[in-house]
Amino acid sequence: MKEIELQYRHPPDLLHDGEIPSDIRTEELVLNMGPQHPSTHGVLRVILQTDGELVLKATPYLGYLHRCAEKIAEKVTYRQFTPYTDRLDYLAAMNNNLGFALAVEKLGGIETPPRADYLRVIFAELNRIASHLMATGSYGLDMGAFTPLIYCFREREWVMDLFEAASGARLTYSYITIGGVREDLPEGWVGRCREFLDYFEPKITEYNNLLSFNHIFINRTGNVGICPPELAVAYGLTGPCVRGSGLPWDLRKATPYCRYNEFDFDIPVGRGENGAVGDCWDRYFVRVQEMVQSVRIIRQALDKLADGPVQVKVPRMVKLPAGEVYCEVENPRGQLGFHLVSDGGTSPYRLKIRGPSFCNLSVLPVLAPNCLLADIAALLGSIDIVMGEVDR
Amino acid sequence: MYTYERPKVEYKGLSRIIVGLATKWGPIGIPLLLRFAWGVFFAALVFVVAFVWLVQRLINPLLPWFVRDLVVVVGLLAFVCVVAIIGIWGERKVSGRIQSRLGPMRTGAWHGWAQSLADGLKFVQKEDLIPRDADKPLFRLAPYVALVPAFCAYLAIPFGVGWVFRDSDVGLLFVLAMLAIEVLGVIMAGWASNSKWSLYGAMREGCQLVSYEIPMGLSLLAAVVSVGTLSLTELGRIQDGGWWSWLLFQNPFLFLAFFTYYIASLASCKRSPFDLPEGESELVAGFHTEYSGFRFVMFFFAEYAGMFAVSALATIIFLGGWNSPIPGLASPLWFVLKSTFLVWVQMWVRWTLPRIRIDQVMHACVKYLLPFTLLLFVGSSLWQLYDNPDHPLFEGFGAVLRFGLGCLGLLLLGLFFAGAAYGFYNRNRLVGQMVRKHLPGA
Amino acid sequence: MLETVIFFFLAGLAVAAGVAILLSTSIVRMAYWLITMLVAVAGLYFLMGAYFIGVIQILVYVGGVAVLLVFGVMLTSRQQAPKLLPGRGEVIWLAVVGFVLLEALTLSVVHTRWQQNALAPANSVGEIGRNLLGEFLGPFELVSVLLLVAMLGAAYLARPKVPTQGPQHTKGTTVP
Amino acid sequence: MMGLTPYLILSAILLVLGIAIVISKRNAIAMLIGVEFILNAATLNLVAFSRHGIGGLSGQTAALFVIVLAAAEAVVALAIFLNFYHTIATVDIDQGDQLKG
Repeated sequence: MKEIELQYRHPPDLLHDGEIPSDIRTEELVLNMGPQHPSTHGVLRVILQTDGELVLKATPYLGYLHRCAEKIAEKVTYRQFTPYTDRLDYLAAMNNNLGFALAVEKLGGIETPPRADYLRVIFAELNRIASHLMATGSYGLDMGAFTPLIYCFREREWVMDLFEAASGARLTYSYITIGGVREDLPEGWVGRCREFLDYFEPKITEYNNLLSFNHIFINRTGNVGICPPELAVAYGLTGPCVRGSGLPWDLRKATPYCRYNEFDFDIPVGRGENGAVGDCWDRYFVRVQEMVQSVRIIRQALDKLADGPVQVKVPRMVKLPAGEVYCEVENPRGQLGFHLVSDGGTSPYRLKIRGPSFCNLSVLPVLAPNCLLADIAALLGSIDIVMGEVDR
Repeated sequence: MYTYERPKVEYKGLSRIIVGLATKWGPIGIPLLLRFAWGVFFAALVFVVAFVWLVQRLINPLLPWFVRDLVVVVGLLAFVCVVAIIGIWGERKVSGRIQSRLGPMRTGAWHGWAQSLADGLKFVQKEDLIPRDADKPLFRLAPYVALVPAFCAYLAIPFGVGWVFRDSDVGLLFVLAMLAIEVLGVIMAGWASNSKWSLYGAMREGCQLVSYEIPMGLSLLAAVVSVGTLSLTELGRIQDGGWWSWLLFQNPFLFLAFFTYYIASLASCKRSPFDLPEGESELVAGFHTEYSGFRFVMFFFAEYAGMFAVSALATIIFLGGWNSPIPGLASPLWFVLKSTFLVWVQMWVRWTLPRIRIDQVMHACVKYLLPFTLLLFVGSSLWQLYDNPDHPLFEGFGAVLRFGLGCLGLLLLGLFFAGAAYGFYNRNRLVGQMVRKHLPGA
Repeated sequence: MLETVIFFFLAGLAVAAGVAILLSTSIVRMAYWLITMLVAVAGLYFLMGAYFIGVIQILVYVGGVAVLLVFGVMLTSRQQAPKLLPGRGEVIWLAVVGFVLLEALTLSVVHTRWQQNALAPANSVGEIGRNLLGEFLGPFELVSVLLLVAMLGAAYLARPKVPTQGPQHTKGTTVP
Repeated sequence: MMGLTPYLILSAILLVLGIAIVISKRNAIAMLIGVEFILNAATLNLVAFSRHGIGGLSGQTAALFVIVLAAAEAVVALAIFLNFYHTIATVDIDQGDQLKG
């Protein structure tokens, strides 16, 4: 890893702590970006050392949204903790619920019925679409294009409506619970969902025309913030960030859960079409392609949906056997891991959460040097962090 | 229990008198004023009429231009304000329509027409904040330095034959000069705010405007050499007689110059995709990060006044000004209509495109726009010979010259239309074709 | 009458700007006072009917040179520089020289009998253009060459001296 | 109708002010400002003479040259000052007394 770092870090003579080149004394300006800044996606604070518009060093400072989620887990029961997982990555609450439910089920040896599994897949993928819509839309906003955001919100609204119909909530669902999903679908939901998919699929092409293939956009994002595959692996990037670097790594294929092995879908990877492999555009475009794949998965899952129970009987006060388990799921932003240690009681002894945004953010100080100020917004947007999960 | 007490403000000097009068007479006077609003309005009207009559009768013999100038200036000021107000409302409506929403609908009865008035009222009420470490005189001065030149530009813009405050033989240069001063206000604001974001905004503005002034001026000069006057009235007058006599269609170089001018004018109004000085996702709000209340509104007014001014310039020089597409219907309405259309296109562009990076802005100007406009300028000068093949200098090979220039012009136009067609069929990849990846020091 | 009022207003503004620069210690203020002077002088040109020169003054000086100057100020005075004040001896020497020079100039101006010819026509753009390409063609060409040289020189002087280490964007990462 | 004399006196005052600024300031950019004053004084003179019929329009033409030269001068001078600033990190010209940068 040391060699990789040396290889891919900026030239040493431009480093802040490096040697200053022969006859020039650049005057550095320390810029405090955030925690209230429009493009830091929440309350991230980045200290930038800049020389004019050139960024020499970027240091993220975290903790403005720390809410002790892991500590709270030790005080509440397993069922009670499910709503807290909603608040981790609040844009992909379904996926968070799924990760936690799977961890508990794995430790408790609980088998879920097939209908519950398919419903979980449907909702996880729908939430992936909603989350990626948010990510791509706000990425346009980071680049100065306001309109894609509104379009993406329009589509996301439909997804929210679907979620509301099923779970009653629009942001924090707590729908996927231990042992299955909380309730069965309301009447007509499947038809409505198909309607959405039919409507949504051509829209992706529209957004590609509006934003993805726009030359200004490509020039702003292509060849910017290049994260080569070795670096991505070394820094533990997951999700679209690692796939954007050209590595087809997806937990849904690698270690299938929730009957993901029954579905036919591809893993989109960055191919460096508009620059080098692993640039911001690749990371962005992987998200767009993943939405197409999610639509494919949802269609198949809707076809497979058969009648049956949506949850198994699990006591209200879940008690897990003593032991520990680590369970990861593929969130929209990467791998969300729950390391659950139980001492046989009604609440976890220790719960360690591996947040994908947190790990992805760690690569920012490596990629940021030698970018322009405007590229920092591009970089942050392409890493696509959610501070609720970074700070937990 | 902590309670917040608003610090008692000590007023001094003139403000003390004003505040004292307002607190004393306001509670009595304002309800009265509201009650008798119509009466006050008509009284004011009568007073103004009487004043104008008095001025005309008594002072007019001494200063014959005084009343006319006063009326025209007040009218222009009102026009600029109306342009800004309608522009802000229109921007929101246009953005709303582009983004498949309605935009403001509630304020005022019809389609939220009073939205910007309400906004203005809100801004006036806001607390007038000045950062502690700001350079206070410059901070206060900056909005005026931005707004006043933008208004002054209108003094030389003719809305029709005779519809101009001062018809000058250097009108075009005057408008350009006034638009060039505007940047000083922005830089002043950026510096005086004592905020790093503002400073970055000001620096970007300085770079961008000084660079894009050159292609802008060259594109206009390409039109000027084909007419031979800098007077805007004259420029408009010679385009009388149908759309085919507009300078846009006079020669192929001018047709292209119109587009280069439009791009450069986008940059000089700091409109998207060149809105780097206030790029909200990079520099919070750029040069006006620290501004609030009415000072902020003044920057807004300056922006919209500038937008309309550059569009008006394009209208007069390339689109026939106040002349109608069909000869014989010339009217200032045409002028306003065409300028409004160009302003609308600016809005359309703004709500469609992402923002360019600063190095790309500079490279697009220096490497692409500047040489291209130079070429257009030279070509347009040569085209004069096409129009005058009998010039004694070219005796003998006038026909050859004519043929060559015709071929060159056709080639350029053909290339333009081929490019446009290519762009249309690849319209998802059209925009920003000229921008390349560059970095300082690369 | 009005012309006199406007003249004295603009002249006063220009002189006040000069005095303010002399007394000021903040370089940014100095730059903005310079702009005040430039605009005032442009106003005087307008007053004299030299509209073209006035507009060019604003376009080139205020829109170009002054912006450049303010830009230079922003680039170089970020840190709190020590106030660069002249010494006492310098001030005395300056006052004497300035006074003598001013006296000499004003006296010579007042006591010279200028031959006042007919006034130049106000509409002068075309005339100046003809002058530039006729009588002053040589200087005109020289100036254009000089501008080119100045541009190249400035670009050369202000070039970045960092050994051009290809930044990240252009490094061209290879795909393994 | 203003005569020629007020303009010439104003020009003289501006010239002296410019010289005073150049002499008294040690900041390189302030000196540049002084030079601009001097050049403007000269231009004002030229235009005033031209206005009052001495030399016809040659005065205005020459004023044009002065403005152009001033622009070129300002650009080069600023480039030098920026270089100077980069090299010795100050704009105090008294510090630039060594021949090697």
